[in-house]
Amino acid sequence: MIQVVNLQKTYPGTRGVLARGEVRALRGVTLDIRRGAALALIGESGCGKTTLGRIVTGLEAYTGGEVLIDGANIAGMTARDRRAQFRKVQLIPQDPYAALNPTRTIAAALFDPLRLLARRGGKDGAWIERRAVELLRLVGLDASETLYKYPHQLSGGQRQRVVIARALTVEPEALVADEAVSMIDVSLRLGVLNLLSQLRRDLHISVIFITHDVAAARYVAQDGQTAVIYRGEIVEMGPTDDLIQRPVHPYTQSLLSAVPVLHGLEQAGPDRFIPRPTEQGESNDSSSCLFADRCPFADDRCKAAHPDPEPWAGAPDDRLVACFKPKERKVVAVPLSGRASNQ
Amino acid sequence: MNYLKFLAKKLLGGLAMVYVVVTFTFFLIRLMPGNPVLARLTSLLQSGVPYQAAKQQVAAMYGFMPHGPLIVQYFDYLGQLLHLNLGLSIAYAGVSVTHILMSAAPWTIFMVLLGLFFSFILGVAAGVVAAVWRNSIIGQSSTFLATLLHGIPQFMLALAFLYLFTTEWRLFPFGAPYDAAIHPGFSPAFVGSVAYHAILPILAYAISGYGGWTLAMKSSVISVLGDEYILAAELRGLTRGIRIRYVARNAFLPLFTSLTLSLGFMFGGAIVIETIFDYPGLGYLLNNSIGAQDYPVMQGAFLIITAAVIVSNILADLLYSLIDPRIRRA
Amino acid sequence: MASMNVQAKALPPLRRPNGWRTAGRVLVRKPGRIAGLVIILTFVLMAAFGPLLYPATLPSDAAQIYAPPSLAHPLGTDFQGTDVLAEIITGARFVLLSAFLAAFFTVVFGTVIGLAAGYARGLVDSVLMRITDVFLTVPQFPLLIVLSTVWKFSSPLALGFVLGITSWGGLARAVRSQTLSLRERGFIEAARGLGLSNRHIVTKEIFPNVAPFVVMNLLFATTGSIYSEITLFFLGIVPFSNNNWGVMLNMAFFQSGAMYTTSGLLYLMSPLACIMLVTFGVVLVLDAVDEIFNPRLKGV
Amino acid sequence: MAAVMEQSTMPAAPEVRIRNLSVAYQTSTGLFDAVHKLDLDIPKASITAVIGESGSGKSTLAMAMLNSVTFPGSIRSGTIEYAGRGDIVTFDRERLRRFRGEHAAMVFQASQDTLNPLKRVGAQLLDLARSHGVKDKRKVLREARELAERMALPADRTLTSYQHELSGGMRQRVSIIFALALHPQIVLLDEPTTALDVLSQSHVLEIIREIHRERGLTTLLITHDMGVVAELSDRVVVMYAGRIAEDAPSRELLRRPLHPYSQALIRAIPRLTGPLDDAQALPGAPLELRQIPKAGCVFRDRCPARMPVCDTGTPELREVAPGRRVACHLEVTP
Repeated sequence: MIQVVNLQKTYPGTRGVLARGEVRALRGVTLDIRRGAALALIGESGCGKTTLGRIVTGLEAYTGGEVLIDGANIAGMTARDRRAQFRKVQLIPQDPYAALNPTRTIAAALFDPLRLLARRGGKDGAWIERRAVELLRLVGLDASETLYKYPHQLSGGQRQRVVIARALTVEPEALVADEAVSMIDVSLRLGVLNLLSQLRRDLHISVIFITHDVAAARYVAQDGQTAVIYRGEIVEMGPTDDLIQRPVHPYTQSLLSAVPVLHGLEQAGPDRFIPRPTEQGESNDSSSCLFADRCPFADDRCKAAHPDPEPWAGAPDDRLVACFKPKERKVVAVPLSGRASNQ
Repeated sequence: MNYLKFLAKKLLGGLAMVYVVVTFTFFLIRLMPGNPVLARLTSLLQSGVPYQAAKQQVAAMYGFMPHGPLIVQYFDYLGQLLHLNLGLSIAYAGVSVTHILMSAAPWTIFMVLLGLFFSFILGVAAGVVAAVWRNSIIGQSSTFLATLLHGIPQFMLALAFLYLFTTEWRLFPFGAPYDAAIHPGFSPAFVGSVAYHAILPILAYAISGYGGWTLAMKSSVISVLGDEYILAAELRGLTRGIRIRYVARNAFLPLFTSLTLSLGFMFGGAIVIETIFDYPGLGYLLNNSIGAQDYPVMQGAFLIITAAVIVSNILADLLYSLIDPRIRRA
Repeated sequence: MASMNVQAKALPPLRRPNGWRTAGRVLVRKPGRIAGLVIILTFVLMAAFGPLLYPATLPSDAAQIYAPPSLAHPLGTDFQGTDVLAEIITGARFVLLSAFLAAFFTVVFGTVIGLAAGYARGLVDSVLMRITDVFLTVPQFPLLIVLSTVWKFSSPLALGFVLGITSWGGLARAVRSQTLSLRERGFIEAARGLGLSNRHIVTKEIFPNVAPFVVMNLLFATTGSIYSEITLFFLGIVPFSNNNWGVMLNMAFFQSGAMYTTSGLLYLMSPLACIMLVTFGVVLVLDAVDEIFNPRLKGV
Repeated sequence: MAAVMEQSTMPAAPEVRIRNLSVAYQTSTGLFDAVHKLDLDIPKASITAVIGESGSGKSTLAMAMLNSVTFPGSIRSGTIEYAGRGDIVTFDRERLRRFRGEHAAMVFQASQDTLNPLKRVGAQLLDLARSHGVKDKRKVLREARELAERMALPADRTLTSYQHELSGGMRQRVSIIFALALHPQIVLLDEPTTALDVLSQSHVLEIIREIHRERGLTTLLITHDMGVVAELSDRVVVMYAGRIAEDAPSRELLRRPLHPYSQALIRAIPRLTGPLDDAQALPGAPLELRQIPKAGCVFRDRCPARMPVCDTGTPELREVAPGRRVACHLEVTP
């Protein structure tokens, strides 16, 4: 459904008073998301995962490579066609508070895009309202309690559901959820995560889930793929549960090690290591492994050459790893024996 | 390096602005119904002056020939401007406009800047008081006074001052920049006389600007007081003195935007205040030039007032960049 | 409370919030706002019907110069023996109409240019902002003086237009910066992603967010325009084509020396008092604007 | 490790003793308690976590502990006694100022801008030292430099920077430097890792743990993240709608939560292992201030174990085992 090939994005350095060098947000990312599939993109802030999400939803331009939606290359399209293509890919942003216009009711937010569809399909006003109610029900909201309210009258979880309902008005083929639960109260997060998986199953919508929270990624993309991004490159990719249980790239391992251990319920994986914090002013030099200066396992080779993603011998069909010394390590916390989850 | 670029950009912007204004006034006056240049020529001819002499006289007056292609006139005019030649006055026949403006400009600039200075300093201080003590009588009366003064139009204030101080109480003189009996020079008597004569107009400028500054500073201080770093400073136990300094400096910065906006207002106000107090500055000159149909003077006064605003704008921008490290540091 | 609506699962009740009713309710919530409303309405009525109450040229009585207030002349008479109250009432239309038109033009220019610059960005933005800078920098009164030499703004429309075109800069800049920041908000990006038109985004998504600011500026611009136009008349820059408050001030101050004789004081003070009253009314109503537009106070 | 924990959760002389604390906010429709009649002891030299969602009152509690609840909120009743220092609620302005920063200090969220944007970091450290009458100001700077090095910050560059030149993660660490600069006994951490991603979070938690142990601090951690609680704290207080729902040693709470809300919170954590269905979201939404019922259990609308008594009877916070308190009508045994 969505293919990106060798996608690159370079922000020009800013000139003038606050000068900064150019930033390479994406350094050649290749991905293929099929219809109804799920893909989780995980990585630290600033790794380029948000940029990727904004590019495939048409909110940002790219500086190299290709983006194909339903097999059609975005480059060279007229602005009108491009807009139509990108309408198939909807963004669910991080902040549900900013994503809804504070001066307009939920009804207004849903009716506007529906009206576009109604005009095209020759439907009437009653259809619009019926459809809005239907969509709200689909995302688990009661229309009689939400439709004519303003965003500030809803909770964070409700708002994010409204945002999802609004994205569904244009009958998209893919949703890109960028940290979609990080600003929602913890007790409600799972509900939104489950909603995304459910929409994928029921409506056959592809979901790209962007996060730094590996556990949340697992809930949306358990039967899909996960790609780990570091400084604009995919360093490891594979089926989500396999990648989490058997991480191979040291960077993936450090991300998983950093997930807090729920002492009392689980114990840390035996190979867990606390990664070194981000160094400031990393070099832009891509002739070495980009992770080499933070990697506890790096040797001279890692500093001399740049590893490209290659199939990993441990699961050659479905794992790609960009590392000279791929090695499986047990870093994920395991449940304490004899203690299943409570009750 | 970057800072120099920033400077250069500001200066070029200012120059471009002056150029636009110069061009605008040139074509405006040329497009006037009843072109004043032609009108002058006609009136000279009617009064019996021979054509050639009349033409020369007009050319001397305006600095260019009334006939001929507009574009030629335009470049001729620009050339004259570069030599600071603005033509001759009509009302004060034969006196160069530059000379007239030079004798009027210092009074206006002196008063506007002093008025701005006092209104700014007093207003900012009162704004801090109004914000920090906003729940007490002092703060509230400061706000009330500012709102009141801000709401009164400048000409009303000036009228009230004129009525109270010159008619009712006869405390201050008006009508001249200094006592005619005193010889101009750097003598204490002269300086004293200038100050004495300038007090009322300066007061009018200062009071008419004061309210706006107080209200602007008040809202700025209140917004800074709500900023996280002020709360953090309180929770770190910083002394009240240090915290007030933090607040004041941060609240002060956004006022520079208003400062640049107010400069136009202040210089524009020269017309009102100088006319009411009969004070012979640029505003007075500008207003009188209309009645006298003295277009060269009008044009020159307008140009020099605008130029003064532009230059002050650039100065305010530079001052701002010196205070704010976010701009200063590359 | 949440479980009460289980059986009501069909269409939701159409309880759409009504903007006008809310506005009305907000306006009468505080006595100050009512007072402000009454003041403004009084002057609006004066402007609408005042000139109909009197003959086109007001009668003057040479025997009644500077008459003190009486039943026949509640505010006394002027230097020609004309009734001051009549002058005030008939003079209101020109002053208020042109001030309102000026405010209207200011707000329309400022809002449209600000929205356009902030939404389009890039070259359009740069060009519009350079133009705005020029209008912001050139001081208004001197510019009006220069303009008055070419253009006799004697109708309210002409005067309003000239005042409007010289004073929209600040608003345009403010609307632009608000638009720029709104543009980055999630809901604008969402609207673009949904394929909604630019016109829709500007008018339905961005404008409602700047509307309270715009309305407040409409009110401010009205009082500001009254000041400017009165100043123009007072200084005698605009030719007197009719009778209005500014002309009265000019006559009182420059022609009849009202400053030096107490008998003419009412003639001088009456227009001043009217100007202050209108301002006062606007200030009183101003504090309701935010409440009317704040969705937090609308609806349920 | 277990022995250390036992020791720290013993109800010895507490460092902070909060009794009957109510903090209310004035709104257009009346006065509402954000923290309601709260009793809490914070043991010395331990890390106590307060966990809760939006509207739970956890941040208000943190502000109250420095007596810095701001308008329209105010402390309505209660005492907050610091061992050897007295009740902070009764402090006068100058005493309060000296107390803050010197005896108890706060570490702010990474997303907060807690530095004066117009002054360099070092100059602001000097302001801090000057405010508290420190004689040896150079020592403060030297220690700040050492702390910066430990936290992988370039020390000299950091001290000569303005705030806008620091990234979110760096500001967070600078906030820790400011909190520790005057060697306070008590450190309040307000969502110290919110807005940080996992790697920075684990690093910051590591630093906090180290320094806490080194200096023998009494630490209060405000968070909404059970993972942070599990990683860092000895003891955890679960808050809901301004009240304590449950109060227990962290590991025990995670192993066997007693209050239905604690159970639901733990069940709602997405996990890296185990079946996906093990985790479940809680129905409803956290209460807003004005929705909090005056009588009965505040959690009843979202509670799977709701009983008739919950509508009328307010559950008392009772001790069900040494060091474990629960506010629930259910019969519970640890």
